[in-house]
Amino acid sequence: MSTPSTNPLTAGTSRLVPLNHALPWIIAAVALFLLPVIFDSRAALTIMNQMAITIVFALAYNMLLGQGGMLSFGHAVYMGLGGFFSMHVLNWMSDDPWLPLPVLPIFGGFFGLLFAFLIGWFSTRRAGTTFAMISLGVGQLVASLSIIIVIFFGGEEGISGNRTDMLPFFGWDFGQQQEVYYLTAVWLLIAALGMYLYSRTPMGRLANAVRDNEERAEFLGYSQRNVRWISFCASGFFAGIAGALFAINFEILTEENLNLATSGSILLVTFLGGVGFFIGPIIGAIVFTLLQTVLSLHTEIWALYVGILFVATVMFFPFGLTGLLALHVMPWKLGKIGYLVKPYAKMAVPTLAFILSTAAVLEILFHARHAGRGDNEMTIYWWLTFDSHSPLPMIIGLVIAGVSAYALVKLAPGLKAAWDEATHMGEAGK
Amino acid sequence: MKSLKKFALGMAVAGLAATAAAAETVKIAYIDPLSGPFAATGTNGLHQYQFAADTLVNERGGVLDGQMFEIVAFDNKISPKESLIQLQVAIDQGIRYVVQGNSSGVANALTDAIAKHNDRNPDDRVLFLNYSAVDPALTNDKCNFWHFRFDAHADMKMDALTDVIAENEDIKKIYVIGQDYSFGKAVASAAVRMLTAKRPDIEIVGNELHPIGNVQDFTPYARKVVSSGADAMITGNWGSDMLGLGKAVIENGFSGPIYTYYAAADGITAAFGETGVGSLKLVAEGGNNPPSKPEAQEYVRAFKEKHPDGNISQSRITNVVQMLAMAIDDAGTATDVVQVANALEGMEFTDSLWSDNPMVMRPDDHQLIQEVHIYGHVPVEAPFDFDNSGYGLKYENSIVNAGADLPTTCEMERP
Amino acid sequence: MSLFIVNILDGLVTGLLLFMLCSGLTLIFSMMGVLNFAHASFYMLGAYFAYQISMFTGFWAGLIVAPIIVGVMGALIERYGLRRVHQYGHVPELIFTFGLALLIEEFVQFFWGRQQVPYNPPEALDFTAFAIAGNTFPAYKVFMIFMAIALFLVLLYILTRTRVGMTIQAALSYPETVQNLGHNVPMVFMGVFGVGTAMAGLAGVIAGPVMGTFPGMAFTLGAIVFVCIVVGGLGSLWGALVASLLIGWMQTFAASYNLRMEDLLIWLGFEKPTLMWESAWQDLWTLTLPQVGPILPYLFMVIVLVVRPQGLFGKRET
Amino acid sequence: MTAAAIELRNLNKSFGLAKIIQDVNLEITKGERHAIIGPNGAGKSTLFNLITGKYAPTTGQVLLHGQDVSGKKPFEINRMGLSRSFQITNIFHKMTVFENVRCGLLWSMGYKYNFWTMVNGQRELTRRTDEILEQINLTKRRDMLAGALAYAEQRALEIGITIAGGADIIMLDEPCAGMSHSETDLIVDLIRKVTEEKTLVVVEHDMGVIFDLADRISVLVYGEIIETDTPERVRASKAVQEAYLGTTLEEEAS
Repeated sequence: MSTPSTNPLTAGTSRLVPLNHALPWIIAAVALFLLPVIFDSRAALTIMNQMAITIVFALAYNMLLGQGGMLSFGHAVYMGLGGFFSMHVLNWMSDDPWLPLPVLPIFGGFFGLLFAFLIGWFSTRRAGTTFAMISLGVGQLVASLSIIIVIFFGGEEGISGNRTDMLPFFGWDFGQQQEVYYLTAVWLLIAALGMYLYSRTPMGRLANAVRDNEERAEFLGYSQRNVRWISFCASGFFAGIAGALFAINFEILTEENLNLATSGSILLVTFLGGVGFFIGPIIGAIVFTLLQTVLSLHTEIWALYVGILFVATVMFFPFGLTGLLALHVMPWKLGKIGYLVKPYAKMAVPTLAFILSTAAVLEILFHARHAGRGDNEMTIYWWLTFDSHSPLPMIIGLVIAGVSAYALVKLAPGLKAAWDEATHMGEAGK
Repeated sequence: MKSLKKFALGMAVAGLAATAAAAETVKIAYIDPLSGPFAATGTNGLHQYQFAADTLVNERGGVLDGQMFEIVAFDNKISPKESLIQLQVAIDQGIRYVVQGNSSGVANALTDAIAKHNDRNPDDRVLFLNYSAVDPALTNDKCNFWHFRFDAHADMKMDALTDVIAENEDIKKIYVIGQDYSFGKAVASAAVRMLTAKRPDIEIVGNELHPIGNVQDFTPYARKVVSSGADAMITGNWGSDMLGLGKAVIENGFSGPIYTYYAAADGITAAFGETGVGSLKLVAEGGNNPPSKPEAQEYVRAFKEKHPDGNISQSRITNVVQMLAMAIDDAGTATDVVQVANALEGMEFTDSLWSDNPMVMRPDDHQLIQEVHIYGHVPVEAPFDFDNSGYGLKYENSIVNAGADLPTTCEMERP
Repeated sequence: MSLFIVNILDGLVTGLLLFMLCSGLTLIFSMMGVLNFAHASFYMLGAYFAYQISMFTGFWAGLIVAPIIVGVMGALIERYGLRRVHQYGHVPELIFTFGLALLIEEFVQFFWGRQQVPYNPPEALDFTAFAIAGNTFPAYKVFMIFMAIALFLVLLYILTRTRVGMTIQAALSYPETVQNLGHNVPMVFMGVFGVGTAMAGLAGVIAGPVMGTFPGMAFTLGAIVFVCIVVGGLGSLWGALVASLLIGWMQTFAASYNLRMEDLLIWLGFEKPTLMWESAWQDLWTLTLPQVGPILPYLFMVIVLVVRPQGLFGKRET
Repeated sequence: MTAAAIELRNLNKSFGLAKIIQDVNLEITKGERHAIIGPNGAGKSTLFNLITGKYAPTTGQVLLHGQDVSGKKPFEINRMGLSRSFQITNIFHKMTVFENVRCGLLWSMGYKYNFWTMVNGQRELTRRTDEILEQINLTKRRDMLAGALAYAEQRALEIGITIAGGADIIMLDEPCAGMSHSETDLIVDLIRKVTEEKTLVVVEHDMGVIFDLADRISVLVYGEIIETDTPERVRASKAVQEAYLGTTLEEEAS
């Protein structure tokens, strides 16, 4: 059996790529290059780094869930182990470095791959629930072991290192956030391109085939188990790269990097973005990181909003946020996107009013229940200040929410009609 | 372009990364859990900081020429990763002082990151005022110039605790049990080491670790404690592990003293209620309940007036705030943290609220040396009780300058 | 020996409690093919509702009312949430229940805060039932055992003696026959989901005072419940019972006996390193059974799944 | 002489106590078009699944080109040159028609578990895929999702995937099930076209199709082959008529 250990950058690029395929990548590269010029604060850079790491991890996760149909509850293991090993490599080299920092993710990838190979040996024999439950069990085992095996994992304090200990890379020692950002961004591009190209190789296509119909694939000469195993290894490899990037950015690895909460949140990120699309996890990672780091600065109950958003996504847009965007491709192609502008504009105000007023009601309730006595005054949306214990703001909030919900229900048929109009023609017989 | 940049920045970090710190306030970043399972402790700590800053500094005219303290809260969700992100956000806002206390894991991550940051960015250095993370390593092997600890660390507390146990002739057998992680192990090894030295006749009938946060039913452990015939038990447990273990042990017939670090407040006092009376002991710094000084009583009343559900459970918070204010005044600057750190180093401080014994910030390792008490869980009148339960903590023993003779392995590197 | 008997009883309490959750989960899974990730969250809701009710009326009203509220909530969630997601397939269903678990935890924190709430056993049961060699056994735990057994008997009666029960039982063994239930399939689904969650709620009402009522209670138990039904075999009630008891005892005994790796290694002929804290194997040498107790079920599950993917008593694979 | 394409020796399969296949012996020579017929529940699909490796035989052997393959995995058997279709349409619903067929070609064209070449850039692969699409008349549907095809088209696609790998033994499980007469005619033509010079084993209910296609026919009743012969003789066989009319049903059932 062969394993994806070649540098993903060079995979298949020998062939000339048509411009329309390369264009999104060029745009992405330019955008990644320009972003720190606009967002130059340390916090913005850190958040963008965090986003990039989550993107790599989510893309790796989607190689399993979206492309291979394998639902894992323990994928943090491979990212975490990749990170832990990278950190040990970093510390091991710190006295006498002979490699520059930017090659560290290769080690992370290699160790992620190694563990995916070992664990995949028994976990990929079955798909479905059995796979999911083994991943849960292994995830829990590794997370618990990380507390017990102190000498390697450092207990709950984790292990840390200093990224500037490696050899300088063209004069950069990666002490500054901006330098780390460019390192992360380049690896993001490499990893994302690698995973994209991988999905277009025979193995990538077969992962889809096994996901859709494992029995059929068997009768075409392919062992479903091997296809899953190889996908699993590839996913472990890229997750390991994400782990090494984490090690470089945060210079610390802890049990948190291995536990079920991390595994669960990457599922959330990927599904939120949309598992059926290559860029789904990217959108999911961006949205989720912003929610986690920015929304939590403004409200204590941010996790409640994330929970509501997630459940609403599963219920109403099972193809994720990307799926929602993708719905508009057809009207766009038909040149009928204009049909939607008016109903959207009509819906915009009630939608906004509904979201803001519902959130306001929740905030008022929360403030009234949990804020200190005498601390009745609360401010929402930066300028609205009132007494959270008086019934009036609550009633106003509820009324606005009710009215806007009613308006939305009333406007819904109009939108539907516009949709039918906008998607009509072109899609014959469907 | 400039305005676009500002706008975009504002969008990205939504208004927080914006304008540099206004000159008239000294901002202090409070990086602790405000959501998730430990949010109760974090939120209560935040309230104590805000109240201390308002009452003890701002209402008295602030520091320097009237600069006010402002506590800026950052939710780290008790995750090291999130803490480091929030640290960057805080530094961007021009904040030069970071306080954190919940979880030694987070403290380790922060002290490491701050040391690296100060090394790499000499223009905007940061001080780390650790008010609660008690891993001894933080002021020993892992000490650095930027870190100051205001709580007695685990070994110092154990030193005080074993002093008291050594005097109790009734105790012949002791059971040591704790959570399976560095703090639990530190408590266990310190207990064994110090008991052997101080009372070689005491038999350690049990010394074990249980998985942290993962035990649903402590009954089997309680059975072992009871059947070992122990006269007393020592545990460093906190949170639901403390509650679960304590309740199970008492319910299954254990009647000896249970020496703890964290068996109070945040719902634990209320949940123990009457069951804990006579059994639960706790080692901590701070004041008696009710405090002896009228101004301290007034302070607690005023706090409870504002936060009826809160507790003054970490009285060291007032020390942090007051000592920082003193150090800034001494240094004559709030922006040059090296000078402020130099002023803090070796500072002698006499608390106006809880205690009359002066405390000193030991220069060798930046560890505050102070009086430590053994408290008992007893009925306490409102508002000096915890969790409004009618129960609280009262002095049983006091140890002046606890742990001052414990050596430190710290090799401080000064800038 | 007496401690052994006490441990058997303690393990029985844990095991039966697990079974109260597993039985509902197994019913739901067998009928609907949904692995309900939020099952333990309904357990938590049961405890919190009962706590809230007990503040007004005392413990006993909560025992009756709280499970009913939880069951109704479960049925409504099935009707307006799960049924909608059902059309997208099993993975979105699983993910939906996963999100639901997160949401319920946030919901509980929103209303009751993050601290443990003082939900206690009723006064009437606050005494020692009996003692074995100094080890007391609280009356409340006796009550827990009886409640769990009573629930099991009621369930057994419904499944084997009533019409709807037999239909359900048929569906347990032959999932495809669910289609033949007639026009009432949606009603049956809603009912089974409601009853299953009500049973979880009842378990929460009973366990809350002993295990503690706090927002993390669902998370710690939820994964173990999963382990039980997977080990027992998806869709097998007897398997769930056996696995629950096995895991209950496994956890109790692992916590009770301080077997040390050190002894095992010496017995195997290894030499104990003199300077333990410099040995690379220090963590292995100092390992004890209670330390690894909580992860034993997961290890057990992985081994069972690798050797026998359909579980101990399972007939079908999914 | 060369070994038979497929040879079954004393093949038995039981599920629990139920004996589904009993002592089946059969030889199918290279290039033969062989049909298996029998009443519902006779075990035709089970026999199919035994040959193709979905089930392992309880006792007995399956030989492919003289090599024992009993107990081998389906993918191993497929690699030895046997390909099958399914009674219930078994295609990759969420992939395009083109990709469906291409998946069938990958192994035989030596791509194996390749993850370093771009599959779209492989001219020979694309050419042969398009060739097969042309053969099964689905060129117009090339870029549609397979799940969106009409039923008859899905059946054609099923055959396309089956033959794509170039296997020399093709096994079709009720290729005409659920089709109208005109559709059936098209499919039969298609089958004849794509299985030229190959060994074909087909299970089918439609007798018209069978007698039209097959060189020899085996009649399977209650797990036993009661007759193997040319279409004309099978048609005339009394035993077969009895089996189909059910006169001896009671005896057989025991």
